[in-house]
Amino acid sequence: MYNLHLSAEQLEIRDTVRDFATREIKPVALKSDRLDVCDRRLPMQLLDQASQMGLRTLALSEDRGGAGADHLTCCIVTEELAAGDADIAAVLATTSWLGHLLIDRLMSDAQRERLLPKFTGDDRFHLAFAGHEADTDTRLGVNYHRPASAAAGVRTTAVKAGNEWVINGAKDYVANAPIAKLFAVLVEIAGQLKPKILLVPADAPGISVRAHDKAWPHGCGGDVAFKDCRVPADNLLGDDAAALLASIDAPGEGIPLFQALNLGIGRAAYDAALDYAHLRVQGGRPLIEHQAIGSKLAEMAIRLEVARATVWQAAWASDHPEAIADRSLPDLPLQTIAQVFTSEMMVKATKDAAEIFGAMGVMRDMPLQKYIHDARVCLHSGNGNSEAKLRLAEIIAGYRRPVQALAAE
Amino acid sequence: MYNLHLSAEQLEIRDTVRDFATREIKPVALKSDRLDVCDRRLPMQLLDQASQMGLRTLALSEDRGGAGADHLTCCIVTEELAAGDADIAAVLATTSWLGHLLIDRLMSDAQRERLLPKFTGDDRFHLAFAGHEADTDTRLGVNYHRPASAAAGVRTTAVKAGNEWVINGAKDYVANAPIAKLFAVLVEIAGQLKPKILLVPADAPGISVRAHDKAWPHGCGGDVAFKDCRVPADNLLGDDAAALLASIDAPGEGIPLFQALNLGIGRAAYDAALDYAHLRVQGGRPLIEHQAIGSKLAEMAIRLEVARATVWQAAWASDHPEAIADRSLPDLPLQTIAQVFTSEMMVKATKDAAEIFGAMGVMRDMPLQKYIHDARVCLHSGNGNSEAKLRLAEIIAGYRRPVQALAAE
Amino acid sequence: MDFSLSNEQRSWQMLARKFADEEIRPISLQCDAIDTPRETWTWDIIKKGSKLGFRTMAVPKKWGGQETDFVTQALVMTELAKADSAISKAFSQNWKWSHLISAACTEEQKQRFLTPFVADDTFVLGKGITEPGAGSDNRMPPADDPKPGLKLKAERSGDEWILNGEKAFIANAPVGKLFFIDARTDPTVPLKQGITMFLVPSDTPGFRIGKVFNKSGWRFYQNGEMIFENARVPHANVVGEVNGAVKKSGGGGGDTTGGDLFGDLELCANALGICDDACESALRYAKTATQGGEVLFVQQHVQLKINRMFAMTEALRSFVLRVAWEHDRRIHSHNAGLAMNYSCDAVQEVTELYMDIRGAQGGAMDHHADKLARDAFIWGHLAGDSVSRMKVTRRIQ
Amino acid sequence: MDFSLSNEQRSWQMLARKFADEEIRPISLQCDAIDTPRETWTWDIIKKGSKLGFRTMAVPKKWGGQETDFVTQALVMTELAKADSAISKAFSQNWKWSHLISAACTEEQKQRFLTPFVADDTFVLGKGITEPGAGSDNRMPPADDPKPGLKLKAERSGDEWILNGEKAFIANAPVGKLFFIDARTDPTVPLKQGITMFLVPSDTPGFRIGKVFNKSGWRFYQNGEMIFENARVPHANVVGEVNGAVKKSGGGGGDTTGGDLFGDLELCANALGICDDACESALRYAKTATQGGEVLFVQQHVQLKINRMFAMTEALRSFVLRVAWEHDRRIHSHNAGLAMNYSCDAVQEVTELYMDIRGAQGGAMDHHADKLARDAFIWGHLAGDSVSRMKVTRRIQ
Repeated sequence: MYNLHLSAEQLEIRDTVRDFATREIKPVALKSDRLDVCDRRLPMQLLDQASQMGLRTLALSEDRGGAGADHLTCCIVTEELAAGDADIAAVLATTSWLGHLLIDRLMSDAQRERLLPKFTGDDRFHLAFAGHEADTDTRLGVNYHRPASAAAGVRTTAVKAGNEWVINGAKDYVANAPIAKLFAVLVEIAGQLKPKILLVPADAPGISVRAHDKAWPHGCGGDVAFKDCRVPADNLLGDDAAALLASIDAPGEGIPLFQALNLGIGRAAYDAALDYAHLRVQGGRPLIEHQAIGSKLAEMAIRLEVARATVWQAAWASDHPEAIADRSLPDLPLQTIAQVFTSEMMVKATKDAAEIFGAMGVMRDMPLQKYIHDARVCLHSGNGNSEAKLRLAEIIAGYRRPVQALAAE
Repeated sequence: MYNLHLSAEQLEIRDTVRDFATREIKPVALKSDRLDVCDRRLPMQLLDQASQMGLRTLALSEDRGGAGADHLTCCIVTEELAAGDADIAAVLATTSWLGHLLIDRLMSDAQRERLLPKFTGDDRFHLAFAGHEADTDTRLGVNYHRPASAAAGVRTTAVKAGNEWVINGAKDYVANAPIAKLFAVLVEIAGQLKPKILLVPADAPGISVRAHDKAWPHGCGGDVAFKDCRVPADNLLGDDAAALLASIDAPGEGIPLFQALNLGIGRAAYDAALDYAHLRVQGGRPLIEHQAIGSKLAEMAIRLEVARATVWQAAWASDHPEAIADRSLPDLPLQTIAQVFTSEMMVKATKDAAEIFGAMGVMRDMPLQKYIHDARVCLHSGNGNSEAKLRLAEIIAGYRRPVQALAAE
Repeated sequence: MDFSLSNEQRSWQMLARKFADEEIRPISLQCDAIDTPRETWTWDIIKKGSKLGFRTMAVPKKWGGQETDFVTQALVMTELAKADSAISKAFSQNWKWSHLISAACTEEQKQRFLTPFVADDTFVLGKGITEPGAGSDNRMPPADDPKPGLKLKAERSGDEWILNGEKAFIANAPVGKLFFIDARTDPTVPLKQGITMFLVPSDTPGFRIGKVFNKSGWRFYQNGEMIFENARVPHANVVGEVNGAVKKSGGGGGDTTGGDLFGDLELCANALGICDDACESALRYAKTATQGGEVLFVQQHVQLKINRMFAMTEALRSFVLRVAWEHDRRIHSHNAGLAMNYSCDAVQEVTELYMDIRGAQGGAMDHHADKLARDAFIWGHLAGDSVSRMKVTRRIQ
Repeated sequence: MDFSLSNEQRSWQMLARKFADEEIRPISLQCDAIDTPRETWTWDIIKKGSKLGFRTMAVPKKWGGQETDFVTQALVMTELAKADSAISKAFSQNWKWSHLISAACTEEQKQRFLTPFVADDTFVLGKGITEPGAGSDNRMPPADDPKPGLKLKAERSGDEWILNGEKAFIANAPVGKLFFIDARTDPTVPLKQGITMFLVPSDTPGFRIGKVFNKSGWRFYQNGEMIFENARVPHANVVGEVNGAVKKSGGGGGDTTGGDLFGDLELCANALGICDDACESALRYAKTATQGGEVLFVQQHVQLKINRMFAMTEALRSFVLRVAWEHDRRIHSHNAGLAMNYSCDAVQEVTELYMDIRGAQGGAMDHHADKLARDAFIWGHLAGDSVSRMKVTRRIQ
């Protein structure tokens, strides 16, 4: 039955993380030197603290030492973290989600026995998925609604050499790359029909990571190159792994973790504007008592509440595919819907929030410009909303992309 | 626990009503002569059919002969009806909702015994709430965030004369007025602190109804005047009645019935555009295969899904105030949020749908112009969205309107 | 740089304003409220306007017209549209096709058609391109397929051409006396190379008008079906070259005739008139209607809406005047198309805001506000649809 | 109606375009990327531009300036802003206050200040109104309360005035040699009647510059705090009447000085330059970057975005030119304010669309696209905030 009550655990973890964001993250994240988007270093110490609170292993099952959080809970936590700092939220969302996928769902018992202690025992053990071939373009574009060219296959190869795999190739847009201790790498193995996933430790010989410009992606991202990179033979995951990881492409697709993050950015801006509107007096009255400002705040609140309803719906749906089967929810990519909607609304919300601050809203060492920047990152992440709409349009049209083309993407 | 599964009953009634709308309502509602917004007569026969299906008594409790539907179910049904015809949806939503409030929650046993058989036994027994004083302006406006003038009190009076009440005054914007057989009328009784509710049959002496121009409000509305109108003394409802009815002002506030109706209008336009985009060939390909059209349809789908999530959330919340108390949902007027958002999005959606039809989209005898008109009615109903945002802003600001002012509104 | 008007421009503008105030505005809402589409048109206003020159003002002086420049034409369209957009269009539609006659017809054809056109206050022109199965395909035919586009067939038979087929959504069809008709004369080649344009008088045997469309906006301005059943048109009525018409009417080469260029200007100048009407009406309403004992204008949200309305309108006016001037100078430019696209956004937003300021009064929307929004919606498929916007974008160098 | 430029206007435009292409654009992204706000300014570009007349072009010829008209000023601002909006503003800010000197100063004051201003390539002007606690209150003081508004105090002491207080967000503060300073000379009356304007040289004893603000956009263009601690200004430096300054600077009566009018034009002409840059850059990118083996331009959604960008930009250009012409004719009009408000919407939408077309490449946004959007955001509080829009709306008759 339809029910919007959060569980006691969800309410509790939301309070806990909100408190952490307010007391611990914000004082660091909103220090004026860190607000400079051109020079944002990852606050590793806060990430350690978050790990100790269990947020790095949030989605990992309880019997393996995690919190076993469902998708909705993960989204709630990500929003709260992002209201403190989007980078922290991004790193933790990626690791926590990959931790669940790799360890709970994809590793063999032997693999798990080998890697789980490392993962749970080290607060700085972050994970990354290297799926996207460097310099390939997977946009539908003019091929919208027509078979795509199969040019964009997996070009990173793995070759068996004795008891090892030898990997060659390059991946880009890899979230968490600069800090990950373990990579799940999508590779092509000659003679095998479908691509596979190899686990590659960050200290494997032949792997090199180039960190991206810090100003743009949330968290930390980079390119990863493999030159005769060697890993033990039993680092190969099972046949399902590539499909599961590749179909979600990057952590946060399918489940709207990055939309929850986006929401957190918008909420932080809204909260700041609301506080300021109470404090700042103009025309003899607090800003909030002016119709024009009150209306603007109301519009921001509407965008936030509507976006949250959309994100939560998508989060829950990604955990409950049976609700689509039983027609409680539409057979549409709800995460894509949440992505397009949330990213557009949060840019508006952060800009409106900044305008309430007047001249202070354009300063680089004040939080508002950071929020606008962070919201823009979400708006332009991945292939952007124009592409997302085309993917949605194909599904609406009932068009089924030929399997070959899908595999190639 | 958070759960978006609809119940088997909800899924079933949705199918039933959707089928009814497709097979019975649309062939009548979309006949070109009825599409003319200037001359829309209420299809009474379809209303009779709907009543026989139980939709007039949808919210009335089961043990009194209704379906005992909860708010979410009522919204689902209203959307489906409105996808067929907004007028039918509006009339039924008003009667069904008032039926529940008056009979289940406000009448004494004696009153219920007298009126319930009439209500359940007559397919054309519709209900109306006459709450708004004629020619009064209840907008906040410049009084936003300041105490409102108390000028706008209840001016319709009831005076006891022997075993009867004598009512004098005038109400406007009364939904269902031209067809209602029973009115709940907000009156002032001298010597009593708070206003009261009197039940007035449509055939009471001294009542007169002037129907509104049919083009604008959904369903049918009108003004109601009382000139020495006499009703039996025991037609007075209990002390709670005025507060309950007046605080919701008009049926559909608090619970987002009219937002669900609005959603149905948008969905009908979207469905029509999607069909047409498959059928119509241009540039050698169906319209839907053109990027520009596909993107437009995707945007419409996004607006619809997001709006529905918002409307359903508000519907469920209006049945579950405890979810606001336990902080699962924000302490904000979710129905107002749904109203502003849905009405803005549906105007966009219906206009985009019409544009996909090219020249056919501007024809008065085609459905698309009806959908745009119907969506505009929702956008400009009540006091409009600018006012709704101010009411929301006051709540965001934590401003509490003085009780005297509230009572006067 | 000089935005001032010449005396002649100013006097046309004043004449139009007076005619609009005294003759058009008083009948505008009445005509809009007529239910039967065939009855919305009234010859009386056309005759009155024609006598003042508003029907023939684009015809060269040597053929008896007033030969006004584009700036004047823009000013007049705006003034007339401020009182009623559809009636303004009913006049300017004649300028559109008299530009085409001037640009594309032979002296003999001009003699035969312009002379009676100028002489008869009820002589109205039209042009038939769109067909039930071919709208946007005529404007932007697919590069890789010759089949899409109009299908109306014309076959040579001695000194005549035999026309068979249908046109749809043709402006002035129910009231016009002479039409330009695009027909396929070679179905085997791509659209651009297989079309011929014919001059077809309304009394051509085998040619008749079908239904009159029941538009939601622009109700005065009629729009109908054309049916050709072995309609016989003399070869002397071929405009330009056989199989050469699309170029002349601007469909392919674009921007080579006044007629085509004028079409863009026409839509944005007319939209400006609606915007002016909406702005003035909104301001007047806001300064007279009251709320809580004060005029509506004191509301900040009303001020912000009025600001947006006037800003978009004055931007549009500046743009319209620039485009008209560029036309007078015969400057090759993408501005006319851009102004047309922009006018769609402006006129729709401005009329929606006007509606918003009025709000629903007494349970219904003000008829005038409702009419303006319905009229403005017409721009969606004429000036602001994606095909139109992409076509303009492709002209940008 | 004539949109053509005079030879003189055209040659200023060409000179500006050349300077923008050769000198400004090459340093634009570099200056933007400098982290320390105090170091973004470079005198080299100011000196070079000054030698070409771009610092002094609004000064009357009799005082040694070039006395260009408003149309020329608009053209030059646009050209410079197309290469870098902040550098354009760094030049035009001097025109703004040289207009004010011309309009409001005595001959003696002009002699004392315009002469050295014209002679020195590094002489830069500014004006201090805003204070930490008073921004919008200076622009739209509440009708019912004399207290809000600026607080900086000036008290007469013999032949001098003693100034105490702070200004914030003052453009050119860290680099200027001369400032107009609004101060309260009568704190007991409403703002409009209690303000006096002073000319304050940067070396005035007791006057110093505080922090330099770290703006997200317009990074070249510096903006700082001013601190007055018993700063002594001679009575001869009072501009206009004591307690009469607000009227002169346009805050109250509005539109009575060139300086105030120029401010509206300045913002919309500068915004136009950014829009031009964004449009050209987007089109170039769309026609060279590829996707799936074809140029990005074949994507319909890209064409639609480019259409919107150009349409808004050309509407804005038409509007800017009209406003400039109206200023040259000294026409009283609400258009300058409307154009300024409109330019905020246009420049923000156009730069966001440019960002959208670029997309995030290699995990990061193109620096140029990002810079334009940050620069455009400045308009939000200068040209498009609700106070500004309401103020303009109230001027509409």
